[in-house]
This record gives sequence, structure tokens and C-alpha cells, in this order.
Amino acid sequence: MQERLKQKALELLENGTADRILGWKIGEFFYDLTPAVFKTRQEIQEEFVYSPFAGANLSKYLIAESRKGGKVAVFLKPCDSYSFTQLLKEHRIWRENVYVVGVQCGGMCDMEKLRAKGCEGVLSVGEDGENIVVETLYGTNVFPRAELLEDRCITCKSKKVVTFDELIGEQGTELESDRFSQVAQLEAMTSQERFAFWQKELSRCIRCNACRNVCPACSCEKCVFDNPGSGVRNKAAADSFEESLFHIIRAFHVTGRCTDCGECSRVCPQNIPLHLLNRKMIKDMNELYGTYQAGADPDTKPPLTDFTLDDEEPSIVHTRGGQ
Amino acid sequence: MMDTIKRISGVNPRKCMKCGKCTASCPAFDEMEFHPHQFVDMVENGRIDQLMQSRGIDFCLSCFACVERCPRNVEPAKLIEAVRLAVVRQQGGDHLRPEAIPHLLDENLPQQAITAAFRKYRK
Amino acid sequence: MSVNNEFQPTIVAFCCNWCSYAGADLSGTNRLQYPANVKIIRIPCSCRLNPMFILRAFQRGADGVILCGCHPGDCHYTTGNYYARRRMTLLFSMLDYLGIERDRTRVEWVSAAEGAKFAATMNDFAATIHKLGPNRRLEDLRCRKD
Amino acid sequence: MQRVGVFVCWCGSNIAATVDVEKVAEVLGQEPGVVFSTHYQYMCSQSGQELIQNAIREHSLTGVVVCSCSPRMHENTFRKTCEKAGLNPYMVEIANIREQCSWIHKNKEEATQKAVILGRAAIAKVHLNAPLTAGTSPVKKRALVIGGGIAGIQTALDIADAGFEVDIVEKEPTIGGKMTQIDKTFPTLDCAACILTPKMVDAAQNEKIKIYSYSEVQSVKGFVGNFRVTIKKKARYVDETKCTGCGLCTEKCPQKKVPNAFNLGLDQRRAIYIPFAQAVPKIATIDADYCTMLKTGKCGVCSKVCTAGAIDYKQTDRFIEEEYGAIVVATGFNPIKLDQYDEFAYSQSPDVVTSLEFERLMNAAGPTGGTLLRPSDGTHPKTIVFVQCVGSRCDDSKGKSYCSKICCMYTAKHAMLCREKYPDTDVYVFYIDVRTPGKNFDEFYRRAVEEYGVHYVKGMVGKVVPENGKLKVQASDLLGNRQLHIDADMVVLAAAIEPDKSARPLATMLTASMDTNDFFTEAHPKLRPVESPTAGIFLSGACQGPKDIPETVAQASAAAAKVIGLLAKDSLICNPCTAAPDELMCNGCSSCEKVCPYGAITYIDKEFRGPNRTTLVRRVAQVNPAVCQGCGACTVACPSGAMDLKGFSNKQIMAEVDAICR
Amino acid sequence: MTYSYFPGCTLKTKGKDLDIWGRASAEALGFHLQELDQWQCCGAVYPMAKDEIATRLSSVRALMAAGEAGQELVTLCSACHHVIKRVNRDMQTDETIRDRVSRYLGLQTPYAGETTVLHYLEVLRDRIGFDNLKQKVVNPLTGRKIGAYYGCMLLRPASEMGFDNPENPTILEDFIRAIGAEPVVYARRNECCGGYCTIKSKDYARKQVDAIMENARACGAQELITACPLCLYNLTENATDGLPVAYFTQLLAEALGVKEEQK
Repeated sequence: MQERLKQKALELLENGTADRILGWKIGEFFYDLTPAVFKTRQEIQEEFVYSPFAGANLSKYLIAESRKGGKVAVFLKPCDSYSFTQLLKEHRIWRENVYVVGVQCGGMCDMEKLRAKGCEGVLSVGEDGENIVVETLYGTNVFPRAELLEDRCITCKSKKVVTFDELIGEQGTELESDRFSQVAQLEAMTSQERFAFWQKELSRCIRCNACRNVCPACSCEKCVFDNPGSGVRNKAAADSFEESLFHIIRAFHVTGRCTDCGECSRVCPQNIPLHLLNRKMIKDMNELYGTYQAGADPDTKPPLTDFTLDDEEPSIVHTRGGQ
Repeated sequence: MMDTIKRISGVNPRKCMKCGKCTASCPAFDEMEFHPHQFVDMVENGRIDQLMQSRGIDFCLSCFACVERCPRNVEPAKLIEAVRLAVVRQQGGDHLRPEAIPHLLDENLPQQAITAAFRKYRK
Repeated sequence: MSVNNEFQPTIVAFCCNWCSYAGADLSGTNRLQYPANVKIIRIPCSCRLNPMFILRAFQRGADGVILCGCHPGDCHYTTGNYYARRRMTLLFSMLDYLGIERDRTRVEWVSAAEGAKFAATMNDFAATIHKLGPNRRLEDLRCRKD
Repeated sequence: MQRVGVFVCWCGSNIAATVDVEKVAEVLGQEPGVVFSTHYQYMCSQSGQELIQNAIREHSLTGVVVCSCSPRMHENTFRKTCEKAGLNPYMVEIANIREQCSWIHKNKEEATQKAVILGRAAIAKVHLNAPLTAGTSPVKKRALVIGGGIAGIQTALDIADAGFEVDIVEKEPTIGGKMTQIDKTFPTLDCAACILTPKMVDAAQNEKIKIYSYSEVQSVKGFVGNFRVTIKKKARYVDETKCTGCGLCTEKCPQKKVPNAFNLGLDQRRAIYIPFAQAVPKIATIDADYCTMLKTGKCGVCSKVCTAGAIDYKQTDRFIEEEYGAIVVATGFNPIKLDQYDEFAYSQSPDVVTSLEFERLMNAAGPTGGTLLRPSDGTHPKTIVFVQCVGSRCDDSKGKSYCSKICCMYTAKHAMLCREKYPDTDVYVFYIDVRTPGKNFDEFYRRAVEEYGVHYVKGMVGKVVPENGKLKVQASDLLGNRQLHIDADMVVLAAAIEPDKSARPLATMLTASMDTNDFFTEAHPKLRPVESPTAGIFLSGACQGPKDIPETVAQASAAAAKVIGLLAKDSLICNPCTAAPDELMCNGCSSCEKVCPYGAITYIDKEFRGPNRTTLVRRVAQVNPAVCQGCGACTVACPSGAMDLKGFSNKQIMAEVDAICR
Repeated sequence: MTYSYFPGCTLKTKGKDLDIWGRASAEALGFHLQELDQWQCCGAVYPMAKDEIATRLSSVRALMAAGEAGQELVTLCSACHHVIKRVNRDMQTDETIRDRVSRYLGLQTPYAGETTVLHYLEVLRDRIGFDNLKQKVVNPLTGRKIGAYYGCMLLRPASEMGFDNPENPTILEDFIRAIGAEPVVYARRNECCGGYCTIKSKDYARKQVDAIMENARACGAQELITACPLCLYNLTENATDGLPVAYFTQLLAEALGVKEEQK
């Protein structure tokens, strides 16, 4: 797969389709793939990487890249393409400056799970169909991909690349997934239990802003939390505007715009399951206002900018059951 | 006593606007010395004793015509029933004695007439 | 001021200018009482209510927050309260999900003619909040570990 | 930080009795930025206003907080006060310590404490206020009157008289409304048609008035001074420009079995019809529900007999767009349906009629030619029973909670006319109360009793039993403490009146508010009775509440006066509390545009300076302040907080929250 | 379709015709009335007093039994229907009564009026449909002019009974039409017959009955039908010159041909 992508990148650069290629390169560790812009053949040949750790969602970078003049080609996995389409809907990306190569994705891998398999001295990780091939100092290990998948990929909602100019691999379809089961579990708890759960999780937040910075929906020109004019600016938990409120407002701001790509939880250094907040909102909107998938198409009105005359009253929160 | 009647009946006599539609609807008018609208008025003004002594309380048919037609939802029948109950709940207040029953029976009289009479006229 | 150790909740009522604020005025005109710890903030329309304001109120010590607006269909701006309805539904759901007591937040539609409803709503809401006790859960989740 | 002055009003004893105003002034005087604080008996009085103005000058105040009655009452007063003293009017905030404090609390300490907190919130807000300047928007000098009854006609005539153009939209084929169906009018007993039809003709002939008959308002957009209205002209299948109103078609049409709505179904008309002889405009209309040609494509008689060639079976609904500066609602009323009150046997006997049907039975142009005859057998009724308050003054579950107001008088009129025309009839009126406030009204009612010998019985009818051609009426006579049993020939029910069904959807279109009974609410029940709270919308006639003709006409003229006052202006001062984006923060994401009910938001691509002398083009929102009404929907939809509302900014509201919660 | 069925005391004795033909016709119409195992007399009058609990218990027991069987509860006698329907509504709406009854019966979970109470006629109208009934008629009662006598208890108070328009009901007229006869509408069909006073004052009851009969006859009725045993008794026994009165189920059975089969 990496080779096909590399070849495609070179081809696009050479035939003039794009001046720049947005892809991934190795970061600090082999499993730490980081988004990168490649401008020359040499850069691509030396640094371009695609591996089962290429989880980073590239779509957000196109807000800036698409405005820089010239044309940028980008590789988008299915879930990235949802974010990309949502950003198009919000007029954030200049589509005419972007050449999208859709990449089919078998699911990304979780380093923690690999570690749990007892792999040490890893040199490289490659794909071989449904298997992951891990080269280590001590030899080659092969694991079924399914055993190493990131949690978000286990409950993958769609293998469909929503927007593309060209596709590598087969076009996929939307999947039946039980991505809301954890939300449902939380809903089934008592209020006190939920509070305890979230207190435990959110109290670990160090306000590093990684979730915000990686989130394709959190792409405001200036975030309200950085804006002195908003009245809610604050950096670390200096005074009383605390993490819970930061996360509530963040979740509310992305409600109806979050494509559930799961990047927020992936990048959280404290392993806070932030995606459970967003999924709750998605689940609620689906149940209350009809199924809506942000980024699935460029036209449908997001639920919060729409209404029907006989919407449920807010008191449904009290009356629909649960504790 | 007024409060007892209001409590038993659950009726607020102050809702009455004195239109007299209850009395206009009442099939037992001729048998009563106080008529439905007077019941409402007299309960409101605390003249319960007079009502308790009136023979009309036994003639209300519980046909609910007054309840149905009252524009203000006052439900006079419930007041009359409450006054009647106030009477029969008193010691010796029964209006009907079991001994009297055989005398009243005829071949076709349905049970419910007797049952109803017992319910209405004694405790 | 009287010294009263009993819990006196702080309640913020956001009222839209056209219906509910006028309804509140009407309950005043009719001398219908409700607790003094209910304080009204006038906003042009229920759709002006940013969730941030509610969270801010809780953060600063409010024990209950209620939004009153025109009845659906009667919005002075035609559709404002429909948006407010969705926003508040989702916000309340999220707060519930985070384990915040459901009864701390409420939305009630009160028209300019419903002075009695306004007073009754405030009395009821204040009683509910009083029963719930002080708001603790929306204070800082990290700083406060009891 | 502003230099704030605080002015605490006693409102006589209204505030001062429950709030320690002196203490409020003292405590608020300690607040940061407050440089002057005082209290006074009536802050809205001349001397109270001077007090504020002097303080502004002496203490160079930049912000003013008045602790007084509701801002809905005197915010404008105090804004003007400050403006005269050179302060921007939007640097004033009101703390409502009357309606929302002194009037609802009894404990003085509690109320005082609350007043202080409300004052603090206002001070906190005013610190963040910024001077605002109101823009202006032009006024389209044309008015729309919705409803062509006597109310609408009178309003239109008065507006036209003042030289402004005015359009009437009437849903029926003719203007005139309910009054065309009425026989005589109280208390003078002149004939309704004689006083109404000249006005109808006046309206038709007035150059300034345009009548859209058989038309409805389809949609309303815009705002005061600039409404854009779509009018639906329903297909009447007759070319209005060609029809001469000769009426030949209405005689030749073979479909004779159409209930005649004008006579309330008491007789029948043809499928093509002119409602009545004096109709305006006098143009035939085809009733599509009954026309054989339209239903089956076979017939065409009307087309054959029409010498003007006016019949057009292919006509469709047409839509007309017009612009108006002001809109008057005059949608009127209807009697309620009586299904719920069948103890009076309305649906069981044709001789039980509503009062409006009785008008038709008495009317010379009615189905009986003005002779009072029973609909069942065409005989003269000898005993007539009138029942008052049918469906009025009821518990909410049983009918209308209000008094329909006109029934007492028209029933007295009916009873009197019966006795006058047919002295051999016995007439009973069953009443709960006789309500006759109005000039010469009670005298009129007394005449019915004293001179005409109408039997007024305090009581109510409980049951009407049609039997052997009679109506057995069982009723109460409360003063006589007896039950009456009357063998009547006719029973007339004073059915409650309710707003026309078209009013509710119209109110939604106009964003005008209504009460629970679907009557339009006025901006102030005493002081602004002909204006809706929505600017530019005015109320005329029974759409606002039950009214008789003199009252309707009075209100119609009052509404016209208000409209003329508006149209006389060349431009209107806009509400400066509008939304405005901070372009530097705007994402251009269109969230705000999607929720704006007025279409006030557009987008432009704008060049910004980037770092290192680069430029960036970004899509940013623009708000048209003349169109924005300041609801704030966009401010919450905006994720970056770029959109804010002047006068109710995020920071201002949060400052109030902080002040209240601290 | 099987319904729980509450016959009531009168239907087991003097009012057998109402019961027997009702059940037989039900089978012919494809539904089954399953008599509750242990029903108790409903008490014949609805306890209007809010503070009376004991008099509501038998109704609640019947309602709960139907609920446990997962069935709707059908009644035939107007009095039983009136009592059970209104007690059910009390259980739905009156918290005090609900609490006291639940405590009295020692219920784990309070009964809150979950069972649906239907009168036989409502089953015909809302479940079977009069059009379908018409299809099943084998002996249409063509030419018979029948007046419906509703009485009080099925109709009033309409806000609680929800049976039909209380002042101009049509359900029995529609029924009469369905079995092939001609309904005669007369205004006194919902006026009280005075049945409750029959043991107190025959004269008074007679006055009421005569007025009803006169009205029905004047409007062209040749016979009357009713759903109430007490009304039937009263209209028959206390009439000066009355029309024949039958239970509606008798005519139903006749029209459905059930009567001959059983003969």
C-alpha cells in the first residue's frame, strides 16, 4: 500500500496535477506518523510513509494548504473524507485547489495493543492483506490486523470515501456498527455513577488542547477559548473556567459538525475518552431529529441549524427514562 | 361542615356563575325543595343544615345532566351526593333498611336497583 | 439582612423580551409572588441563549437555570424558539449524560399573557432546586475532589 | 470603565413600600465605577428626568442605570432623557425592581437585597455597553388591509383619505364581511345594508384603494416599513376584467343544489354565483366544488350565455407580490360550531337556529324574503325562545372563556323586531346577565322589555325536545324558583363568536402574537389597543376581541390613524441592537446564515493581511443592519463566537450572570 | 380477539337476555368474551365521593384482572360500564385515590388505570366496525323503526366516559342502521328515565318514562332498545302506555341469525 501511494504521489507531482502532496512521515517514533507536505520527488522518496499507524486525519490541514496558491494533492482515508466533506460544507476548504486521492483503509493499529503482544525492538510495521507484519530485532511477527485495531476502527462507521478525485482501492460502503454501545452503557448508569465516571475522566485533563488542535471541526479562525473578547478565554485551568466546561462547550460547538473520526481520543495524552461526548450528541440527534451523519454529503442541514414544528421539548431529557 | 362537603365532593362552588342551567336540566326538579343551583349557592354560603334536612337529596337521580351541561364545570351532582353522604354517614342516618326491601321487590326488578339503593341510602 | 442558614438557591431565569419577560412583568402587575432568589436576565429571544451562559451561571454558583421563551409558533422572530428548543434539548441531554442533576435546568414556554404561569413555574422550579440542594457537580471537576 | 450614575426610583410607594430605596442607592453607590447614586420619588417625572440630566452633566456620566419599573414601560423614556443630556441613549440600562421585585415580594429585606443584585447586574452590563447609533430604513408608502369587512373597509377608506395607497385582501368573492348578512343594527335599528353598501362602493371607487377579492395572503416577509407580501388570487374561473356582473350565468347554471353560504345554507344557489346583489366587486365566481364543467368537463352553460366572454375554466391561482409599509389585520370573527351544545337540539331540528341565521330569516334579501318563517315547515313561529351565552363564558373545557359581548344587544334587537313585526308572538329571552354597556344600549334593552313586552327570564335552557312540530323547551326561572316548560316554535341560540380560522396561520406569517383564544394581542391593552406588539402590524375590529359595529368602526379608524402616522414618515429609525460579526474571527461557515429568519446575513470574500506581508482571502459574514431584527439566533449558531449582538453581547450577558451569581 | 368480560350481577339474573345474546353474537362476529374468574358486583353506582375507597375496590380488582390477562375489559351493562370506566379514570388521574386503593389492596406497584375499558357497543364501533357488522347480518330487520334509548350512564359525564356526543349520540343509531332497521332519532333518548327512583316513587319514575315514550312515539319509533337493565325494567314496568323495549343484544342476535340457531 505504501508503495502504491508513493507512486501516486510521485505521479501527481510529475504530471503537474499537484504542486504539493499532503501525506504522512515518521515522527518521533515509527508508530508516530505525522502529517507532512512534500514538495519534491526526493522528499517523497525519502520520507513519505503510509502504514497501519497513519491514523492522523489530514483534512484539517487543507484549510490552510488549499489557500496557499497552487494545487495540493491529499490522501484521504474514508473517515478523513467525511471530515473533508464537512469542511467543504462549511466553506473552509477551497476545493478547486485540492486533488483528493481516496485511500481505502483496513483500519489503523494501536501501539498499545502491539506492545501488549510482547513485541519489542520493533524496526518496522507493514501490511500484508489482513495481517500486520512486524519486523523486530528478534525476527518477524505476524498478527491478524483485527487483533491490533484501534478501538475507533473496531466500530468503524463507514468504509466509503465520500469525496475524491481518484480512488486507490475499492470504494467501500457504510457499515453497521455498534459505535453507540458505550454511550448506551453510560446512559444506563445512574446520574451519580455517570458523574463519578466523568469526574474521574475529565479531572485528568491537563488542558494541553491536543483534542482541539487535532479536531477537524475545531478549526475556527480563533477559538473562543483563546479570544479575549469572548468572555470565556482561559488557558490552563488558571481560574474557574474548568475542564468540564471546556469539554462541554467544545462538544456543543462541534455538535452536528463532528464526523466522529475519533481523533480527539486518539491524541489525548491522558487517554480521556472524549469521543464519548461527541457520540452522545450524535446518538441524541439521530434519535430525536432523524439520522444525520456530518460530512456524509455537502447539502443536508445540520440538526442544530434546522427544526421541525413538533420537535421534542427539552423536558424529554426528564421523561425519556434513564436515571 | 362546608369544608367536609367540599372535600367529599371535590367541587369548588365558587366557579358557579349562577346561570341556572343545572336546574333547567334537572329531571327531578319537581321533587326537590332546593334545586341544583341552590345547592351550589347554599353550600357556598354554608347553609348545609337546611340541605341535609331536605328530602330532595334522595331524589337526585345521579343522571349527571347538570354535570354535563354546566358551562363552568361545577358538577352540582357531586355536591348533592356529598350532602346525602353527610346525612347517611351520621348515626341513624340510613334512609333504607334491609327489612324494607322485600316489600319493594317485584318479579322483574333488577339487582342493580337494590344495590344502588343500598349504596345511596345507607352506610 | 436576615441571617438564614437554610439553603437559599440562586436561580437564573433567562427570559425572552417579547413573551416571557412580559409574562414576568404581568405576574408582577398581578402581584403574584415567587421566591426572591429567582433573578431574571432579559434576552431578546430564547435563541439568544448561548449554552455558555448557562454553564457560566452554574460555574459562578447558580443552583438552577431556567429559560423562558414564547410558545413554539409564537416567537416574535418567527423561529427563534425552535432553534432554542433543539439547542437546549441537546445541552440538557449532555449535562444529564455528564451526571449533572436533570432538574437543575428547565425550559418553559410562557406567553406575555401567562403571568400566572410564570409565577407558578418559578415557584415550582425554586421548590425543585431547593429540594435538590446546592449545585456541586458543575463546579470544577478537577479542582474539587471531595 | 464607565462613569456610572445610579438612579433608584420609588415609584411613589410602589417600589419604596417593599424596597429600601435609600439603602439600594447607598449600596449601589459603592460599586466600582459608580460615581453618583441617588433615589427619587418618581424618576420618570419631569423633575426626575431633570435629576438624571443634571447628574449626567455634573458628573460626566458615561453610563446610566435606572432602578425602576420594567424596561418595557420606560426604557425609551430614560433613553430619550439621556440623549437630551448628551449621552448616547444606549448607555442606559434599567434594573426592573418593580414588576420583578417590589410587586412580587413582601419581605422588605429580601426585596431590598434582590433590588441591589438586579442593580449590580445592570451596572455590570452598562460597563460593557457601547454607544450605538440607530440606522434608518425607508418606508414603503402603501398599506395592506387583510380582511374586507366593515373594519377593513373603514380602515382602508381612512388611510386612502389621507392620500396613501391601500390594498384590501378579502378571501370571499365580495367585500362587506359579516355586516352584509345582518338585517338591522342596534341601537338605532337602521338597516345594515343601507349603511354598509355605500361604504363598499366608496372603497371600490376610491382611486387609492385596490381590492383583491377572493384572495388570501400567502406569505409575508420583511419588517415595518418594508413588508413584502405574496397575495394569492384564487381562481374564480371568471375573467374579472370582462365580467359585467349581469348575473345571467347565475340564473342559467343548471347546478342548482349548492348550499348558499351567504344565507348560511338556509337556501340554495347555483354553482356560479354572485353572493348578493350589492356585492363588490360584482363579479361572478364559480364554485369549483360543485361546477359540473370543472368536475367532469361537460356542461359549459355559463360560458355559452356569457356575452362578455368572461368565463375561463382554465384559470388558475395567481400570485402577486407587493410591498407595503404597514399591515392591518381585520380578519373578523365567526359564530362557533354548536356540535358541543346539542342539548339545544341545533342539529336535530331546523327550527333551532343561530342568531346569525335568524338575521337572514328576518332579512328582506334573505331566503324568506324578510318574512319570519320556520325553516322546517314555513309557518309563522308564535313562540320564540332566545338562549343567551351559548358557548360563551364557559370553563375552558366547555367552551369559550370570554363573553362574546355582542349577543345581549343583538338578542334584544331580535326580540324587539319580532314583537314589532309580529305582535302576536310570545318572545322569551333566557339570560345569565344582561350586559348592555354602550351609548343608548341599556335604554334599548329596557324598551324591549317595557314597550315590546319581551319576556326576559333570568335562567337558562337545559333541554330542547323537538316533538310533534313543537320545540319543548325545559328551562329554569331562577327568580321565580321554578322550572319552565315552554312549547316553542323556534329557538334562537346566541352562539359565541370566535376569531376567523385564517387568523392563526396569518399571525404566524406576521409574527404577531395571539392569545389562547386566537384573538390578536395588542401592544398594550390600554394604551396601544390597535397596534400589535410586532412593529408595523395593526389591528382592526373583532380579530382583536369581540366587538359590535360602533366599536369596530372606532377601532378601524384608530388603526388607520396609526398607519397614517407611520406612512407619513419617510424613514424609520432602526433597532441598533443588531448582530455584527468580528470578521477577524469569522470562519465563513454559514451556520449563522442558516438560522437567520430574515435573510440578513450574506458572505463576501475579503482580503486580510497575513503574517510576513502576505494577504489572505477569507469568506466572512456580513449583516444587513436594516434587515436584522436582533434576535440573536446567529450568535449562538456561530462556533467561533465571531457573531455577537449589540446591546446584548456575550460579555454583557455574562457580566449580568456573574453579578447575579456572585 | 379475546376480551376480558365483566357481566355484572344483573346480567346473571334479571338481565340474562342482555348477557346471553351479547356473548352469542360476539362469537358470530369473531370475538370472544372471556368472563373474569372472580368478579364482584361493581356497586351499581359510581362513588362520587372522593373519600370513598372501599366502594372502588371491586372495579379495581376487575380492571387489574383484565390487565394481568393482557386483555381489554368489556362490559355490557351501562351501570357496570359507568362505574368501572370512571373508577379506572380515578386511578389514572387522582393520586390520592390511587395511593389509598393501592395501599388497601397491598399492591407492590400501584395500579394506574392501564387497562382499557370498552363497552360492547364500542367494540362493535371501534374494533369490529359497523360496516363489517352489516356484512355479517343475515336477517336484516328491514322496515322496523327503532328508537335508541341511551339513558344517562353510558354518556355522562362525557369528559370521563368518552363514549359519544352526550347530547346527540349516534352509536346506537349507527348500530340500528347496521342491523338493517331504521333508527328513529328523538331528543329524549339521553334524558334520565328515573330508574333509580323506581323503588322510591313509582309515580315519579312513571312521569319520566311517559315523557320519553311520548317523545319516541311522536318521532315515529315503534320499539326501543337499550343497554341498561334498570332502564329496561323501568321503561317496561312504569310506562302508562309504552313501546316495547328490548336489549340491543337481542336484536343483534336476531339480525345475526344467532337466535334461531340456539332455538
